[in-house]
Amino acid sequence: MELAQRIEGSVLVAKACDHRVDARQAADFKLQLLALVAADHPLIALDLSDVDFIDSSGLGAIVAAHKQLGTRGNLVIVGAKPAVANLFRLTRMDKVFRMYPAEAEALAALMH
Amino acid sequence: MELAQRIEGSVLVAKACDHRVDARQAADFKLQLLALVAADHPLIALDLSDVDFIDSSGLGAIVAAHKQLGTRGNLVIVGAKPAVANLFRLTRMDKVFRMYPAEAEALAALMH
Amino acid sequence: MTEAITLAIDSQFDHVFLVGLSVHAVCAGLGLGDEAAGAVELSVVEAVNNCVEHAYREEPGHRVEIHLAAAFGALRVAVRDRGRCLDWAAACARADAYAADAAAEGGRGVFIMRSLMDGVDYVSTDGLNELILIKRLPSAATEAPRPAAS
Amino acid sequence: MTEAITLAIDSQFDHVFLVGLSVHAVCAGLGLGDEAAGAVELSVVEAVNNCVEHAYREEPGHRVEIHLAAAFGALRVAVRDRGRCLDWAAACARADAYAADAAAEGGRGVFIMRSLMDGVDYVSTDGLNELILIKRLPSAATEAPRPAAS
Ligand SMILES: Nc1ncnc2c1ncn2[C@@H]1O[C@H](COP(=O)(O)OP(=O)(O)O)[C@@H](O)[C@H]1O
Ligand SMILES: Nc1ncnc2c1ncn2[C@@H]1O[C@H](COP(=O)(O)OP(=O)(O)O)[C@@H](O)[C@H]1O
Repeated sequence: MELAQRIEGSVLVAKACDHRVDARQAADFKLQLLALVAADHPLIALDLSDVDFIDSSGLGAIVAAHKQLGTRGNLVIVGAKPAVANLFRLTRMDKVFRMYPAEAEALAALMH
Repeated sequence: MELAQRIEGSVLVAKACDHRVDARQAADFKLQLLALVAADHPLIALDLSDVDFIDSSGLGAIVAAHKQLGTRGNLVIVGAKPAVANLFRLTRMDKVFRMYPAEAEALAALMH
Repeated sequence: MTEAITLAIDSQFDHVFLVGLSVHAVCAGLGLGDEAAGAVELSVVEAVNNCVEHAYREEPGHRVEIHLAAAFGALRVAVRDRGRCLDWAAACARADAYAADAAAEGGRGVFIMRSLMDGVDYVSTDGLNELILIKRLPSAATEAPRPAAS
Repeated sequence: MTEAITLAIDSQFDHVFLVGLSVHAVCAGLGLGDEAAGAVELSVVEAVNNCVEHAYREEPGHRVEIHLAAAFGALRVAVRDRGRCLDWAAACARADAYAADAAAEGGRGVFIMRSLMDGVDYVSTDGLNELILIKRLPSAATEAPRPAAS
Protein backbone atom coordinates (compact mmCIF):
# COMPACT_ATOMS: atom_id res chain seq x y z
CA MET A 1 0.00 0.00 0.00
CA GLU A 2 1.56 3.24 -1.13
CA LEU A 3 0.46 6.25 0.90
CA ALA A 4 1.69 9.47 -0.73
CA GLN A 5 2.18 12.22 1.85
CA ARG A 6 2.24 15.96 1.54
CA ILE A 7 1.97 18.86 4.01
CA GLU A 8 -0.54 21.63 3.29
CA GLY A 9 -0.31 24.30 6.00
CA SER A 10 -1.16 22.52 9.26
CA VAL A 11 -2.69 19.50 7.49
CA LEU A 12 -1.07 16.27 6.41
CA VAL A 13 -2.61 15.06 3.16
CA ALA A 14 -2.17 11.29 2.74
CA LYS A 15 -3.30 9.76 -0.54
CA ALA A 16 -3.95 6.03 -0.91
CA CYS A 17 -2.39 5.13 -4.26
CA ASP A 18 -3.93 1.66 -4.66
CA HIS A 19 -7.21 1.00 -6.44
CA ARG A 20 -8.25 -1.53 -3.81
CA VAL A 21 -7.95 -1.25 -0.02
CA ASP A 22 -8.72 -4.76 1.17
CA ALA A 23 -7.50 -7.43 3.57
CA ARG A 24 -4.34 -7.82 1.51
CA GLN A 25 -3.20 -4.32 2.43
CA ALA A 26 -5.19 -3.61 5.60
CA ALA A 27 -2.44 -4.46 8.11
CA ASP A 28 0.15 -2.36 6.28
CA PHE A 29 -2.34 0.44 5.66
CA LYS A 30 -3.17 0.55 9.37
CA LEU A 31 0.53 0.65 10.37
CA GLN A 32 1.17 3.53 8.01
CA LEU A 33 -1.83 5.48 9.28
CA LEU A 34 -0.83 4.86 12.90
CA ALA A 35 2.71 6.05 12.07
CA LEU A 36 1.28 9.34 10.81
CA VAL A 37 -0.66 9.79 14.04
CA ALA A 38 2.43 8.87 16.10
CA ALA A 39 4.52 11.38 14.11
CA ASP A 40 2.30 14.05 15.63
CA HIS A 41 0.14 14.98 12.70
CA PRO A 42 -3.14 15.87 14.41
CA LEU A 43 -4.87 17.04 11.22
CA ILE A 44 -5.04 14.38 8.52
CA ALA A 45 -6.88 14.49 5.19
CA LEU A 46 -7.02 10.95 3.83
CA ASP A 47 -7.46 11.11 0.06
CA LEU A 48 -9.29 8.03 -1.23
CA SER A 49 -9.99 9.40 -4.71
CA ASP A 50 -8.00 6.62 -6.43
CA VAL A 51 -9.75 3.86 -4.47
CA ASP A 52 -12.41 1.91 -6.36
CA PHE A 53 -13.01 -0.70 -3.68
CA ILE A 54 -12.69 -0.86 0.09
CA ASP A 55 -13.80 -3.64 2.42
CA SER A 56 -14.40 -3.76 6.16
CA SER A 57 -10.74 -4.51 6.89
CA GLY A 58 -9.64 -1.37 5.03
CA LEU A 59 -12.31 0.59 6.88
CA GLY A 60 -11.05 -0.93 10.15
CA ALA A 61 -7.56 0.46 9.50
CA ILE A 62 -9.01 3.98 9.19
CA VAL A 63 -11.09 3.49 12.34
CA ALA A 64 -7.93 2.39 14.19
CA ALA A 65 -6.08 5.58 13.21
CA HIS A 66 -9.07 7.67 14.21
CA LYS A 67 -9.20 5.99 17.64
CA GLN A 68 -5.46 6.51 18.15
CA LEU A 69 -5.88 10.18 17.28
CA GLY A 70 -8.67 10.50 19.84
CA THR A 71 -9.59 14.10 20.67
CA ARG A 72 -6.06 15.34 19.88
CA GLY A 73 -6.86 15.89 16.25
CA ASN A 74 -9.05 15.14 13.29
CA LEU A 75 -9.00 12.75 10.35
CA VAL A 76 -11.24 13.49 7.39
CA ILE A 77 -11.90 11.67 4.12
CA VAL A 78 -11.40 13.26 0.69
CA GLY A 79 -12.74 12.24 -2.71
CA ALA A 80 -14.51 9.00 -1.84
CA LYS A 81 -15.98 7.40 -4.97
CA PRO A 82 -19.55 6.02 -4.79
CA ALA A 83 -18.53 2.46 -3.78
CA VAL A 84 -16.33 3.83 -0.99
CA ALA A 85 -18.87 6.40 0.17
CA ASN A 86 -21.53 3.66 0.18
CA LEU A 87 -19.53 1.58 2.68
CA PHE A 88 -19.00 4.58 4.97
CA ARG A 89 -22.73 5.32 4.84
CA LEU A 90 -23.81 1.71 5.36
CA THR A 91 -21.60 1.32 8.44
CA ARG A 92 -22.54 4.84 9.64
CA MET A 93 -18.89 5.85 9.48
CA ASP A 94 -20.07 8.94 7.54
CA LYS A 95 -21.19 10.15 10.99
CA VAL A 96 -17.73 9.53 12.46
CA PHE A 97 -15.60 10.92 9.63
CA ARG A 98 -16.32 14.15 7.84
CA MET A 99 -16.24 13.47 4.11
CA TYR A 100 -15.33 16.03 1.43
CA PRO A 101 -15.55 15.72 -2.34
CA ALA A 102 -12.26 17.57 -2.88
CA GLU A 103 -9.08 18.42 -0.99
CA ALA A 104 -9.62 22.19 -0.97
CA GLU A 105 -12.85 21.81 1.00
CA ALA A 106 -11.20 19.43 3.47
CA LEU A 107 -8.27 21.81 4.03
CA ALA A 108 -10.59 24.79 4.50
CA ALA A 109 -12.64 22.90 7.08
CA LEU A 110 -9.63 21.47 8.97
CA MET A 111 -7.86 24.85 9.17
CA HIS A 112 -11.13 26.57 10.19
CA MET B 1 -30.08 -12.94 -30.33
CA GLU B 2 -32.34 -10.03 -31.15
CA LEU B 3 -31.74 -8.57 -34.61
CA ALA B 4 -33.70 -5.33 -35.03
CA GLN B 5 -34.58 -4.70 -38.67
CA ARG B 6 -35.43 -1.54 -40.52
CA ILE B 7 -35.60 -0.59 -44.23
CA GLU B 8 -33.76 2.53 -45.38
CA GLY B 9 -34.34 3.07 -49.09
CA SER B 10 -32.96 -0.01 -50.82
CA VAL B 11 -30.96 -1.11 -47.76
CA LEU B 12 -31.95 -3.40 -44.92
CA VAL B 13 -30.40 -2.21 -41.67
CA ALA B 14 -30.09 -5.06 -39.15
CA LYS B 15 -28.87 -4.20 -35.66
CA ALA B 16 -27.49 -6.83 -33.27
CA CYS B 17 -29.04 -5.97 -29.92
CA ASP B 18 -26.85 -8.19 -27.72
CA HIS B 19 -23.64 -7.04 -26.09
CA ARG B 20 -21.95 -10.34 -26.90
CA VAL B 21 -22.06 -12.34 -30.12
CA ASP B 22 -20.52 -15.64 -29.16
CA ALA B 23 -21.01 -19.39 -29.54
CA ARG B 24 -24.16 -19.17 -27.43
CA GLN B 25 -25.91 -17.12 -30.11
CA ALA B 26 -23.92 -17.95 -33.23
CA ALA B 27 -26.27 -20.62 -34.64
CA ASP B 28 -29.36 -18.43 -34.16
CA PHE B 29 -27.53 -15.33 -35.40
CA LYS B 30 -26.51 -17.20 -38.56
CA LEU B 31 -30.06 -18.43 -39.19
CA GLN B 32 -31.43 -14.92 -38.85
CA LEU B 33 -28.83 -13.47 -41.19
CA LEU B 34 -29.45 -16.24 -43.76
CA ALA B 35 -33.19 -15.53 -43.50
CA LEU B 36 -32.55 -11.89 -44.44
CA VAL B 37 -30.56 -12.98 -47.46
CA ALA B 38 -33.25 -15.52 -48.42
CA ALA B 39 -35.92 -12.80 -48.09
CA ASP B 40 -34.22 -11.10 -51.01
CA HIS B 41 -32.47 -8.25 -49.27
CA PRO B 42 -29.36 -7.85 -51.39
CA LEU B 43 -28.08 -4.76 -49.55
CA ILE B 44 -27.56 -5.31 -45.84
CA ALA B 45 -25.99 -2.96 -43.30
CA LEU B 46 -25.21 -4.98 -40.16
CA ASP B 47 -25.04 -2.62 -37.19
CA LEU B 48 -22.71 -3.98 -34.49
CA SER B 49 -22.51 -0.76 -32.47
CA ASP B 50 -24.00 -2.40 -29.36
CA VAL B 51 -21.62 -5.36 -29.51
CA ASP B 52 -18.74 -5.31 -27.02
CA PHE B 53 -17.45 -8.79 -27.77
CA ILE B 54 -17.49 -11.12 -30.74
CA ASP B 55 -15.70 -14.43 -31.15
CA SER B 56 -14.85 -16.53 -34.21
CA SER B 57 -18.23 -18.29 -34.13
CA GLY B 58 -20.05 -14.94 -34.33
CA LEU B 59 -17.74 -13.89 -37.13
CA GLY B 60 -18.45 -17.21 -38.87
CA ALA B 61 -22.18 -16.44 -38.90
CA ILE B 62 -21.51 -13.17 -40.73
CA VAL B 63 -19.19 -14.93 -43.19
CA ALA B 64 -21.93 -17.50 -43.86
CA ALA B 65 -24.44 -14.77 -44.76
CA HIS B 66 -21.90 -13.06 -46.96
CA LYS B 67 -21.20 -16.32 -48.81
CA GLN B 68 -24.93 -16.95 -49.30
CA LEU B 69 -25.32 -13.44 -50.67
CA GLY B 70 -22.50 -14.08 -53.16
CA THR B 71 -22.29 -11.50 -55.93
CA ARG B 72 -26.05 -10.79 -55.77
CA GLY B 73 -25.60 -8.12 -53.17
CA ASN B 74 -23.49 -6.59 -50.45
CA LEU B 75 -23.23 -6.85 -46.67
CA VAL B 76 -21.38 -4.12 -44.81
CA ILE B 77 -20.57 -3.58 -41.14
CA VAL B 78 -21.61 -0.47 -39.19
CA GLY B 79 -20.27 0.93 -35.92
CA ALA B 80 -17.85 -1.79 -34.89
CA LYS B 81 -16.28 -0.99 -31.50
CA PRO B 82 -12.51 -1.48 -31.09
CA ALA B 83 -12.71 -5.08 -29.83
CA VAL B 84 -14.97 -6.04 -32.75
CA ALA B 85 -12.92 -4.12 -35.33
CA ASN B 86 -9.78 -5.78 -33.97
CA LEU B 87 -11.15 -9.26 -34.71
CA PHE B 88 -12.14 -8.27 -38.25
CA ARG B 89 -8.65 -6.85 -38.81
CA LEU B 90 -6.83 -9.81 -37.24
CA THR B 91 -8.71 -12.31 -39.40
CA ARG B 92 -8.43 -10.00 -42.46
CA MET B 93 -12.22 -9.84 -42.67
CA ASP B 94 -11.83 -6.05 -42.91
CA LYS B 95 -10.75 -6.82 -46.50
CA VAL B 96 -13.91 -8.85 -47.13
CA PHE B 97 -16.45 -6.56 -45.46
CA ARG B 98 -16.54 -2.81 -45.88
CA MET B 99 -16.71 -1.26 -42.42
CA TYR B 100 -18.28 2.12 -41.64
CA PRO B 101 -18.24 4.05 -38.37
CA ALA B 102 -21.86 5.18 -38.76
CA GLU B 103 -25.03 4.14 -40.56
CA ALA B 104 -25.25 7.24 -42.76
CA GLU B 105 -21.91 6.47 -44.38
CA ALA B 106 -22.87 2.84 -44.96
CA LEU B 107 -26.19 3.85 -46.56
CA ALA B 108 -24.51 6.42 -48.78
CA ALA B 109 -21.96 3.86 -49.97
CA LEU B 110 -24.48 1.04 -50.53
CA MET B 111 -26.90 3.26 -52.50
CA HIS B 112 -24.00 4.74 -54.54
CA MET C 1 -32.26 -20.71 -17.96
CA THR C 2 -29.39 -21.17 -15.54
CA GLU C 3 -26.02 -19.52 -16.00
CA ALA C 4 -23.30 -20.63 -13.65
CA ILE C 5 -19.59 -20.32 -12.95
CA THR C 6 -17.38 -21.42 -10.10
CA LEU C 7 -14.35 -19.47 -8.87
CA ALA C 8 -11.70 -20.90 -6.57
CA ILE C 9 -8.64 -19.47 -4.81
CA ASP C 10 -6.12 -20.65 -2.29
CA SER C 11 -6.78 -19.43 1.26
CA GLN C 12 -4.68 -16.25 1.05
CA PHE C 13 -5.70 -12.60 1.19
CA ASP C 14 -3.44 -11.97 -1.83
CA HIS C 15 -5.87 -13.69 -4.15
CA VAL C 16 -9.18 -12.28 -2.89
CA PHE C 17 -9.16 -9.21 -5.17
CA LEU C 18 -9.30 -11.52 -8.19
CA VAL C 19 -12.55 -12.94 -6.82
CA GLY C 20 -13.91 -9.44 -6.26
CA LEU C 21 -13.10 -8.33 -9.80
CA SER C 22 -14.57 -11.49 -11.33
CA VAL C 23 -17.74 -11.31 -9.28
CA HIS C 24 -18.28 -7.66 -10.21
CA ALA C 25 -17.88 -8.46 -13.92
CA VAL C 26 -20.19 -11.49 -13.73
CA CYS C 27 -22.84 -9.41 -11.94
CA ALA C 28 -22.64 -6.69 -14.59
CA GLY C 29 -22.97 -9.35 -17.29
CA LEU C 30 -26.08 -10.70 -15.58
CA GLY C 31 -27.69 -7.26 -15.75
CA LEU C 32 -26.96 -5.78 -12.32
CA GLY C 33 -26.16 -2.08 -12.30
CA ASP C 34 -22.82 -0.82 -11.03
CA GLU C 35 -23.99 -0.15 -7.49
CA ALA C 36 -25.67 -3.54 -7.10
CA ALA C 37 -22.67 -5.31 -8.65
CA GLY C 38 -20.45 -3.46 -6.16
CA ALA C 39 -22.69 -4.59 -3.32
CA VAL C 40 -22.40 -8.24 -4.35
CA GLU C 41 -18.65 -7.83 -4.86
CA LEU C 42 -18.21 -6.41 -1.35
CA SER C 43 -20.41 -9.09 0.24
CA VAL C 44 -18.52 -11.90 -1.47
CA VAL C 45 -15.14 -10.37 -0.57
CA GLU C 46 -16.25 -10.15 3.09
CA ALA C 47 -17.35 -13.79 2.99
CA VAL C 48 -14.12 -14.97 1.37
CA ASN C 49 -12.02 -12.90 3.80
CA ASN C 50 -13.84 -14.66 6.64
CA CYS C 51 -13.00 -18.08 5.17
CA VAL C 52 -9.31 -17.12 4.99
CA GLU C 53 -9.20 -15.41 8.39
CA HIS C 54 -11.53 -17.51 10.51
CA ALA C 55 -12.25 -20.83 8.81
CA TYR C 56 -8.58 -21.38 7.87
CA ARG C 57 -6.90 -19.03 10.40
CA GLU C 58 -4.84 -17.45 7.61
CA GLU C 59 -3.19 -20.76 6.83
CA PRO C 60 -2.52 -21.02 3.08
CA GLY C 61 -2.97 -24.26 1.14
CA HIS C 62 -6.73 -24.58 1.57
CA ARG C 63 -9.37 -24.00 -1.05
CA VAL C 64 -12.13 -21.39 -1.00
CA GLU C 65 -14.78 -21.87 -3.67
CA ILE C 66 -17.31 -19.32 -4.89
CA HIS C 67 -20.24 -20.77 -6.84
CA LEU C 68 -22.31 -18.24 -8.77
CA ALA C 69 -25.57 -19.20 -10.44
CA ALA C 70 -28.34 -17.11 -11.94
CA ALA C 71 -31.77 -18.73 -12.02
CA PHE C 72 -35.38 -17.83 -11.29
CA GLY C 73 -34.59 -14.12 -11.39
CA ALA C 74 -31.92 -14.19 -8.70
CA LEU C 75 -28.18 -14.57 -8.36
CA ARG C 76 -27.14 -17.16 -5.79
CA VAL C 77 -23.57 -17.12 -4.54
CA ALA C 78 -22.32 -19.94 -2.33
CA VAL C 79 -18.95 -19.37 -0.63
CA ARG C 80 -17.56 -22.72 0.46
CA ASP C 81 -14.77 -23.79 2.79
CA ARG C 82 -13.83 -26.92 4.70
CA GLY C 83 -12.31 -25.17 7.71
CA ARG C 84 -13.67 -24.26 11.13
CA CYS C 85 -17.40 -23.72 11.04
CA LEU C 86 -19.36 -20.83 12.37
CA ASP C 87 -22.30 -20.43 14.77
CA TRP C 88 -24.37 -18.41 12.32
CA ALA C 89 -27.14 -17.41 14.73
CA ALA C 90 -24.56 -16.10 17.21
CA ALA C 91 -22.66 -14.29 14.45
CA CYS C 92 -25.86 -12.56 13.32
CA ALA C 93 -26.70 -11.54 16.86
CA ARG C 94 -23.19 -10.13 17.40
CA ALA C 95 -23.23 -8.42 14.00
CA ASP C 96 -25.78 -5.82 14.99
CA ALA C 97 -23.99 -5.03 18.25
CA TYR C 98 -20.65 -4.55 16.48
CA ALA C 99 -22.22 -2.44 13.75
CA ALA C 100 -23.55 -0.03 16.37
CA ASP C 101 -20.07 0.36 17.91
CA ALA C 102 -18.35 3.14 15.97
CA ALA C 103 -14.98 2.36 17.60
CA ALA C 104 -14.91 -1.33 16.61
CA GLU C 105 -12.07 -2.04 14.19
CA GLY C 106 -13.63 -5.28 12.95
CA GLY C 107 -16.78 -7.30 13.15
CA ARG C 108 -18.64 -5.55 10.32
CA GLY C 109 -18.50 -8.28 7.66
CA VAL C 110 -21.66 -10.17 8.54
CA PHE C 111 -23.57 -6.90 9.05
CA ILE C 112 -22.46 -5.69 5.60
CA MET C 113 -23.53 -8.89 3.82
CA ARG C 114 -26.89 -8.94 5.56
CA SER C 115 -27.49 -5.27 4.75
CA LEU C 116 -26.53 -5.43 1.08
CA MET C 117 -27.95 -8.77 -0.02
CA ASP C 118 -31.57 -9.87 -0.36
CA GLY C 119 -30.83 -13.02 1.62
CA VAL C 120 -27.93 -14.56 3.54
CA ASP C 121 -27.74 -18.02 5.04
CA TYR C 122 -25.09 -20.40 6.33
CA VAL C 123 -25.11 -24.17 6.35
CA SER C 124 -22.47 -26.63 7.48
CA THR C 125 -22.75 -30.29 6.48
CA ASP C 126 -20.11 -33.01 6.78
CA GLY C 127 -17.30 -30.50 7.16
CA LEU C 128 -18.41 -28.40 4.17
CA ASN C 129 -19.34 -24.88 5.22
CA GLU C 130 -21.42 -22.83 2.86
CA LEU C 131 -22.35 -19.18 3.17
CA ILE C 132 -25.17 -18.39 0.74
CA LEU C 133 -25.80 -14.91 -0.60
CA ILE C 134 -28.89 -14.10 -2.68
CA LYS C 135 -29.41 -11.01 -4.83
CA ARG C 136 -32.47 -10.43 -7.00
CA LEU C 137 -31.65 -9.72 -10.62
CA PRO C 138 -33.42 -6.93 -12.51
CA SER C 139 -36.34 -8.31 -14.51
CA ALA C 140 -35.93 -8.61 -18.28
CA ALA C 141 -37.67 -5.26 -18.77
CA THR C 142 -34.89 -3.44 -16.91
CA GLU C 143 -32.10 -5.87 -17.73
CA ALA C 144 -29.73 -3.29 -19.21
CA PRO C 145 -27.18 -2.07 -16.64
CA ARG C 146 -28.39 1.18 -15.18
CA PRO C 147 -26.20 3.96 -13.86
CA ALA C 148 -25.52 3.61 -10.13
CA ALA C 149 -28.14 5.46 -8.13
CA SER C 150 -25.76 6.60 -5.37
CA MET D 1 4.50 -12.81 -5.89
CA THR D 2 1.94 -15.10 -7.45
CA GLU D 3 -1.70 -14.20 -7.80
CA ALA D 4 -3.99 -16.96 -8.92
CA ILE D 5 -7.62 -17.87 -9.44
CA THR D 6 -9.40 -20.80 -11.01
CA LEU D 7 -12.66 -20.56 -12.94
CA ALA D 8 -14.82 -23.54 -13.85
CA ILE D 9 -17.97 -24.01 -15.89
CA ASP D 10 -20.05 -26.88 -17.15
CA SER D 11 -19.43 -27.79 -20.80
CA GLN D 12 -22.14 -25.57 -22.30
CA PHE D 13 -21.87 -22.53 -24.55
CA ASP D 14 -24.40 -20.77 -22.28
CA HIS D 15 -21.81 -20.34 -19.54
CA VAL D 16 -18.79 -19.25 -21.59
CA PHE D 17 -19.58 -15.53 -21.47
CA LEU D 18 -19.17 -15.61 -17.68
CA VAL D 19 -15.62 -16.87 -18.20
CA GLY D 20 -14.95 -14.12 -20.73
CA LEU D 21 -16.21 -11.39 -18.41
CA SER D 22 -14.22 -12.75 -15.45
CA VAL D 23 -11.02 -13.13 -17.45
CA HIS D 24 -11.31 -9.58 -18.78
CA ALA D 25 -11.76 -8.19 -15.26
CA VAL D 26 -8.89 -10.25 -13.84
CA CYS D 27 -6.60 -9.06 -16.66
CA ALA D 28 -7.52 -5.44 -16.01
CA GLY D 29 -6.83 -5.96 -12.30
CA LEU D 30 -3.40 -7.37 -13.14
CA GLY D 31 -2.53 -4.21 -15.06
CA LEU D 32 -3.33 -5.12 -18.66
CA GLY D 33 -4.86 -2.33 -20.72
CA ASP D 34 -8.30 -2.73 -22.26
CA GLU D 35 -7.06 -3.97 -25.64
CA ALA D 36 -4.71 -6.55 -24.14
CA ALA D 37 -7.38 -7.69 -21.68
CA GLY D 38 -9.77 -8.07 -24.63
CA ALA D 39 -7.17 -10.14 -26.47
CA VAL D 40 -6.80 -12.52 -23.53
CA GLU D 41 -10.58 -12.66 -23.11
CA LEU D 42 -11.07 -13.62 -26.77
CA SER D 43 -8.28 -16.21 -26.70
CA VAL D 44 -9.66 -17.86 -23.58
CA VAL D 45 -13.22 -17.84 -24.97
CA GLU D 46 -11.94 -19.51 -28.18
CA ALA D 47 -10.13 -22.13 -26.09
CA VAL D 48 -13.16 -22.82 -23.89
CA ASN D 49 -15.48 -22.96 -26.93
CA ASN D 50 -13.16 -25.61 -28.37
CA CYS D 51 -13.38 -27.68 -25.17
CA VAL D 52 -17.18 -27.56 -25.33
CA GLU D 53 -17.43 -28.14 -29.08
CA HIS D 54 -14.60 -30.55 -29.79
CA ALA D 55 -13.32 -32.09 -26.55
CA TYR D 56 -16.85 -32.73 -25.23
CA ARG D 57 -18.80 -32.62 -28.54
CA GLU D 58 -21.32 -30.22 -27.01
CA GLU D 59 -22.32 -32.75 -24.38
CA PRO D 60 -23.15 -30.97 -21.11
CA GLY D 61 -22.18 -32.36 -17.71
CA HIS D 62 -18.42 -32.10 -18.12
CA ARG D 63 -16.13 -29.61 -16.47
CA VAL D 64 -13.95 -27.01 -18.17
CA GLU D 65 -11.43 -25.34 -15.87
CA ILE D 66 -9.55 -22.11 -16.48
CA HIS D 67 -6.51 -21.56 -14.25
CA LEU D 68 -5.13 -18.02 -14.22
CA ALA D 69 -1.86 -17.18 -12.52
CA ALA D 70 0.33 -14.09 -12.64
CA ALA D 71 4.01 -14.66 -11.89
CA PHE D 72 7.40 -13.61 -13.24
CA GLY D 73 5.86 -10.77 -15.19
CA ALA D 74 3.45 -12.89 -17.19
CA LEU D 75 -0.10 -14.13 -17.02
CA ARG D 76 -0.43 -17.86 -17.60
CA VAL D 77 -3.87 -19.26 -18.42
CA ALA D 78 -4.37 -23.03 -18.56
CA VAL D 79 -7.66 -24.22 -20.05
CA ARG D 80 -8.28 -27.79 -18.96
CA ASP D 81 -10.64 -30.52 -20.09
CA ARG D 82 -10.81 -34.31 -19.83
CA GLY D 83 -12.46 -34.90 -23.20
CA ARG D 84 -11.10 -35.84 -26.59
CA CYS D 85 -7.58 -34.63 -27.08
CA LEU D 86 -6.16 -32.67 -29.94
CA ASP D 87 -3.21 -33.12 -32.31
CA TRP D 88 -1.76 -29.70 -31.59
CA ALA D 89 0.89 -29.71 -34.32
CA ALA D 90 -1.73 -30.59 -36.92
CA ALA D 91 -4.13 -27.96 -35.56
CA CYS D 92 -1.44 -25.28 -35.82
CA ALA D 93 -0.58 -26.31 -39.37
CA ARG D 94 -4.27 -26.20 -40.39
CA ALA D 95 -4.80 -22.89 -38.55
CA ASP D 96 -2.77 -20.87 -41.03
CA ALA D 97 -4.48 -22.46 -44.03
CA TYR D 98 -7.96 -21.75 -42.62
CA ALA D 99 -7.02 -18.20 -41.69
CA ALA D 100 -6.04 -17.49 -45.29
CA ASP D 101 -9.42 -18.76 -46.57
CA ALA D 102 -11.78 -15.79 -46.43
CA ALA D 103 -14.80 -18.03 -47.10
CA ALA D 104 -14.19 -20.42 -44.18
CA GLU D 105 -16.99 -20.19 -41.61
CA GLY D 106 -14.88 -21.75 -38.87
CA GLY D 107 -11.38 -22.85 -38.06
CA ARG D 108 -10.09 -19.48 -36.87
CA GLY D 109 -9.84 -20.17 -33.13
CA VAL D 110 -6.32 -21.52 -32.99
CA PHE D 111 -5.09 -18.82 -35.39
CA ILE D 112 -6.63 -16.12 -33.16
CA MET D 113 -5.04 -17.45 -29.96
CA ARG D 114 -1.64 -17.81 -31.58
CA SER D 115 -1.86 -14.29 -33.01
CA LEU D 116 -2.98 -12.53 -29.86
CA MET D 117 -0.99 -14.30 -27.14
CA ASP D 118 2.75 -14.24 -26.48
CA GLY D 119 2.79 -18.02 -26.27
CA VAL D 120 0.38 -20.92 -26.78
CA ASP D 121 1.00 -24.58 -26.05
CA TYR D 122 -1.02 -27.76 -25.58
CA VAL D 123 -0.24 -30.79 -23.46
CA SER D 124 -2.24 -33.91 -22.82
CA THR D 125 -1.31 -36.21 -19.94
CA ASP D 126 -3.31 -39.10 -18.48
CA GLY D 127 -6.53 -37.85 -20.04
CA LEU D 128 -6.07 -34.27 -18.84
CA ASN D 129 -5.80 -31.87 -21.77
CA GLU D 130 -4.33 -28.47 -21.11
CA LEU D 131 -4.15 -25.55 -23.51
CA ILE D 132 -1.70 -22.97 -22.14
CA LEU D 133 -1.88 -19.29 -23.06
CA ILE D 134 0.85 -16.84 -22.01
CA LYS D 135 0.59 -13.04 -22.02
CA ARG D 136 3.33 -10.74 -20.76
CA LEU D 137 2.16 -8.28 -18.13
CA PRO D 138 3.22 -4.63 -18.27
CA SER D 139 6.24 -4.03 -16.05
CA ALA D 140 5.70 -2.24 -12.73
CA ALA D 141 6.72 1.07 -14.32
CA THR D 142 3.76 0.94 -16.69
CA GLU D 143 1.47 -1.10 -14.48
CA ALA D 144 -1.46 1.31 -14.57
CA PRO D 145 -4.02 0.31 -17.23
CA ARG D 146 -3.34 2.35 -20.35
CA PRO D 147 -5.92 3.38 -22.89
CA ALA D 148 -6.28 0.83 -25.67
CA ALA D 149 -4.01 1.71 -28.58
CA SER D 150 -6.44 0.61 -31.26
N1 LIG E 1 -16.23 -18.35 7.71
C1 LIG E 1 -16.14 -18.27 9.06
N2 LIG E 1 -15.68 -19.32 9.75
C2 LIG E 1 -15.58 -19.24 11.09
N3 LIG E 1 -15.92 -18.15 11.80
C3 LIG E 1 -16.35 -17.09 11.17
C4 LIG E 1 -16.50 -17.09 9.77
N4 LIG E 1 -17.00 -15.90 9.40
C5 LIG E 1 -17.16 -15.18 10.51
N5 LIG E 1 -16.78 -15.88 11.59
C6 LIG E 1 -16.90 -15.40 13.01
O1 LIG E 1 -17.89 -14.37 13.04
C7 LIG E 1 -17.33 -13.13 13.50
C8 LIG E 1 -17.93 -11.95 12.76
O2 LIG E 1 -17.49 -11.93 11.42
P1 LIG E 1 -17.46 -10.55 10.63
O3 LIG E 1 -18.74 -9.85 10.89
O4 LIG E 1 -17.12 -10.83 9.23
O5 LIG E 1 -16.32 -9.69 11.30
P2 LIG E 1 -14.73 -9.89 11.39
O6 LIG E 1 -14.36 -10.96 10.43
O7 LIG E 1 -14.21 -8.56 11.02
O8 LIG E 1 -14.45 -10.26 12.81
C9 LIG E 1 -15.84 -13.30 13.29
O9 LIG E 1 -15.08 -12.51 14.18
C10 LIG E 1 -15.64 -14.78 13.52
O10 LIG E 1 -15.54 -15.08 14.88
N1 LIG F 1 -10.00 -28.68 -27.29
C1 LIG F 1 -10.03 -29.41 -28.43
N2 LIG F 1 -10.21 -30.74 -28.39
C2 LIG F 1 -10.25 -31.44 -29.53
N3 LIG F 1 -10.10 -30.91 -30.75
C3 LIG F 1 -9.91 -29.61 -30.87
C4 LIG F 1 -9.87 -28.78 -29.71
N4 LIG F 1 -9.64 -27.53 -30.12
C5 LIG F 1 -9.56 -27.55 -31.46
N5 LIG F 1 -9.71 -28.80 -31.93
C6 LIG F 1 -9.63 -29.18 -33.36
O1 LIG F 1 -8.86 -28.18 -34.03
C7 LIG F 1 -9.65 -27.59 -35.08
C8 LIG F 1 -9.33 -26.10 -35.19
O2 LIG F 1 -9.86 -25.40 -34.07
P1 LIG F 1 -10.22 -23.87 -34.20
O3 LIG F 1 -9.08 -23.18 -34.89
O4 LIG F 1 -10.56 -23.36 -32.87
O5 LIG F 1 -11.45 -23.79 -35.18
P2 LIG F 1 -12.97 -24.32 -35.02
O6 LIG F 1 -13.18 -24.71 -33.61
O7 LIG F 1 -13.78 -23.16 -35.46
O8 LIG F 1 -13.06 -25.48 -35.97
C9 LIG F 1 -11.09 -27.90 -34.73
O9 LIG F 1 -11.92 -27.93 -35.85
C10 LIG F 1 -10.96 -29.26 -34.05
O10 LIG F 1 -10.89 -30.28 -35.01
